Amino acid sequence: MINKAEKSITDVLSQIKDGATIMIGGFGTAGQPAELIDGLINLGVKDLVIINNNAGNGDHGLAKLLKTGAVRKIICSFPRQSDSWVFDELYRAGKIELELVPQGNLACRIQAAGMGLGAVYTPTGFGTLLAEGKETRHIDGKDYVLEYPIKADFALIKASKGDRWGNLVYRKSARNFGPIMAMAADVTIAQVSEIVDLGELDPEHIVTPGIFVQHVVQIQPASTEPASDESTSTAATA
Amino acid sequence: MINKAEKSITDVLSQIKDGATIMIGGFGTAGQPAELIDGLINLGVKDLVIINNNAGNGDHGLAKLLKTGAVRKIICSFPRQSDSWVFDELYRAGKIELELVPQGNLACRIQAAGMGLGAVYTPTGFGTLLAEGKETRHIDGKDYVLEYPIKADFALIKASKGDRWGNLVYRKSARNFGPIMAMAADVTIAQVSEIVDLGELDPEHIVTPGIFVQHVVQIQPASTEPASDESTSTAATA
Amino acid sequence: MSHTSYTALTRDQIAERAAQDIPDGAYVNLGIGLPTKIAQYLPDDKEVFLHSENGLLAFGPPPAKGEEDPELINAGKEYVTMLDGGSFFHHGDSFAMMRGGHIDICALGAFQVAANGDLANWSTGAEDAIPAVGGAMDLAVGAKKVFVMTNHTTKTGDPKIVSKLTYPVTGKNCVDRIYTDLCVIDVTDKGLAVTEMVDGMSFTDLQALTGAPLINATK
Amino acid sequence: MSHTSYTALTRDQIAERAAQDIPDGAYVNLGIGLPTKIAQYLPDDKEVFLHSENGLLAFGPPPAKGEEDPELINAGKEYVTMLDGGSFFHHGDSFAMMRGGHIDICALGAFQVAANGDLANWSTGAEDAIPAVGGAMDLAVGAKKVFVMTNHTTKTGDPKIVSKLTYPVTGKNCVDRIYTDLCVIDVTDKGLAVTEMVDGMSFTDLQALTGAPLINATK
Repeated sequence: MINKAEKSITDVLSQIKDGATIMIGGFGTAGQPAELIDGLINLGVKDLVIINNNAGNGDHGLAKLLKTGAVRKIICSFPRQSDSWVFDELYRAGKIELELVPQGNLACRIQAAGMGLGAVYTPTGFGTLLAEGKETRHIDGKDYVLEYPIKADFALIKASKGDRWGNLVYRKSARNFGPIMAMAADVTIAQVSEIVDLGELDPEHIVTPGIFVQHVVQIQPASTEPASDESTSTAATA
Repeated sequence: MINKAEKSITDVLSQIKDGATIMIGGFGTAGQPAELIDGLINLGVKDLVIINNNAGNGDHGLAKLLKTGAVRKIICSFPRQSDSWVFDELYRAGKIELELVPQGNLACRIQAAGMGLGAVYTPTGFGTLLAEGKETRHIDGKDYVLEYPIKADFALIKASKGDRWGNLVYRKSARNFGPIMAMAADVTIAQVSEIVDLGELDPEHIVTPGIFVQHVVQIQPASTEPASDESTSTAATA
Repeated sequence: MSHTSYTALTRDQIAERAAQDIPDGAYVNLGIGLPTKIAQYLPDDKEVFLHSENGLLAFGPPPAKGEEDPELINAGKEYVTMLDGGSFFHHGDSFAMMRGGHIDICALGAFQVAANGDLANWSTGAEDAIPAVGGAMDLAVGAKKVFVMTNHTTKTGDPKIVSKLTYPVTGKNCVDRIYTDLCVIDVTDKGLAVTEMVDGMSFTDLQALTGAPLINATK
Repeated sequence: MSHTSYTALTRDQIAERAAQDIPDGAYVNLGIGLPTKIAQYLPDDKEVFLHSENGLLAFGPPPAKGEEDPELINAGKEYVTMLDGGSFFHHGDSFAMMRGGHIDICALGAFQVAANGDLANWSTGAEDAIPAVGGAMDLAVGAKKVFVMTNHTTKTGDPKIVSKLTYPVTGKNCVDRIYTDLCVIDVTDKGLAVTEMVDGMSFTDLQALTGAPLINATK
């Protein structure tokens, strides 16, 4: 029986090694897999390349990961925010490499990876600093920039519900990068609020089919109970 | 009030003129917009370019459209079938042009059009007759063929339910090319089994958001009543 | 320089003016900041579909206090609601809407707009600045019409409408119309055509506040 | 030519043999015809996910008579059912699964397979033939492993396993393993390695029926 439901965040993340390229879902905090990021911080791996729309907010989550010095390079569209001080400081100190990508190119380069395309001509960014040095082409009256796929070793994403085959559904604007990152990573790990029995997710409504997902971890809803080490993930019963 | 629900197939199709490029959904008969195709036949336009996975079956639907001589060129992946005699005869007589495209390239060229990409490098077809004369490139250890978007003036597709804003959901394997064709055509006309009130389609479950759909026509389920001229479409009440 | 007596529009008035040009049934993306205000001035008798790059179509006004949902936010990370008939989708589809020419109108802020419609709104090019671009470049190349909303000049009085950009470009030849606190300008093949000015503004004075030649197309 | 006494596998036996090599949890696309038969021989204690190019994952056996649904068909246009945990998606996502390397195994029929793993299965190149390709080229380049299932020779006794294709190629260097009615062959960097033969078959006789050099890798 194939069971992609995992009991322990620590165990499932332990396959991530130094130097890994990791996509992290989320747009701001919506869809950010907070518990998986905390697990990654605890794992203590180094020299990471992170792909995310932003570069962390405040002092927790992705920002905290950056602060530990674990991230060599970040590929994102919007690092500068009012509360991106952790990234700002690292960047100004030359301690982190930034590849700034227009958000739609970030999306379509991730999609290109998932779709198995070698490269795409995109109109976005043509003639701008972000296309400097890149190959361009005039096609059918319009200018395009050649952009290459963004792949990853791992994608850490947040979904709403999942099943033991890895099928996922999302919630509202937390969907954002989750489905396309799941398609572009060798190993996708999804944290979900609920693992449901096989067949409970309507085949018409599944957004990410299980083929794109290798592991699903159920995150216990925040409670007033004191948290123990393993309490952020619970066993799947499916 | 924006109401994309149309009462008459004849009226909505009347904007299609000679020489139009038209995508038609469906894989075999699943998802084939049979009533819209009949409407197109009745319209009597000529010199059409048709994009479909196949090239018609038997003597009805797309095959019947071909038989009227209305189609100058067909772009498809699998014309030859046991019951594709209408196409076979036209093709052997040199009366129809065929652009044969591997099915996945058909899909991703349609997607490229919907996504606004200028061209894509796809691995499919490299080194084959279907890539003859096409630009190729070796990227990251693999060979790719440069393929250009397939756009259309119109897409005729079949969905299960729609609303007056053009939101659509599909049914089972009838989904196939519908969602990507809707994104790649200037004007998408969807036939549906039921037009529902706005808000009845769950925003999490909508497969084709209304932005990609210009007209929705409800097809009356087959009944034992004698059919009058307009009886294949009914008014939306949404 | 002698000024005629005019009253510049407030930010809300600029938004109100721009809102009048959004037709019924338009698919519209409103940039962060001033453009977002357009939503408040869309007339009730029109149905306008607001798109947000993070995967929302037909979102509605902010929620009532206490009903905010951290997973229902717009591109500016503000809480919103969904209208009946709205939909959620992933970033790939969202930017297909933008890049693929499916958005009728986007309204963006600007650092500078050039006479040929070049737009600068993502970077001042300052040496120590942290760069960030988001979805601006996608909207600039993808939307059928690009509206810019901006004060006519900077806080220090320098023109923001210029012959040639001095800031890094966001998109080339992309701007169709400019709404400022002083006027409305159409970017045309012949140049920048002023179609409206605030009461009391003279064309001569407006030209003096502008870094590129204007055409007087007011009626 | 003298023959040792052997019994060729039936079509069902070829499918049964190939089915043994499908591991638990594999995502598998079965081509039209002989490969489709694999589904009947998958053991009950394994969960194998069958993908169909027309937008199905984890479909199941044919429906009971009278329960056929014309909108629930596989790529061969045969009626199927869905398993609990199956899903529907559009053609874009379906071919992303194929082209993007997400399918573990595809099993395809063949006109010819060359010693280097080139596959021909879409066109005989006959002058008057109506061409058709479908999803074969996508599977050939996209699946992690490509299994070919075929009779070892044509009806007229010509080899289908050849040094160089004479029919138009579907995909270059794509075949990993060949299941015929006479043997199982791995396509390796060193050449075609025969790992199994039917009872009574000798390597010499097998080589005589094959248009490319074989390596005897039977145990």
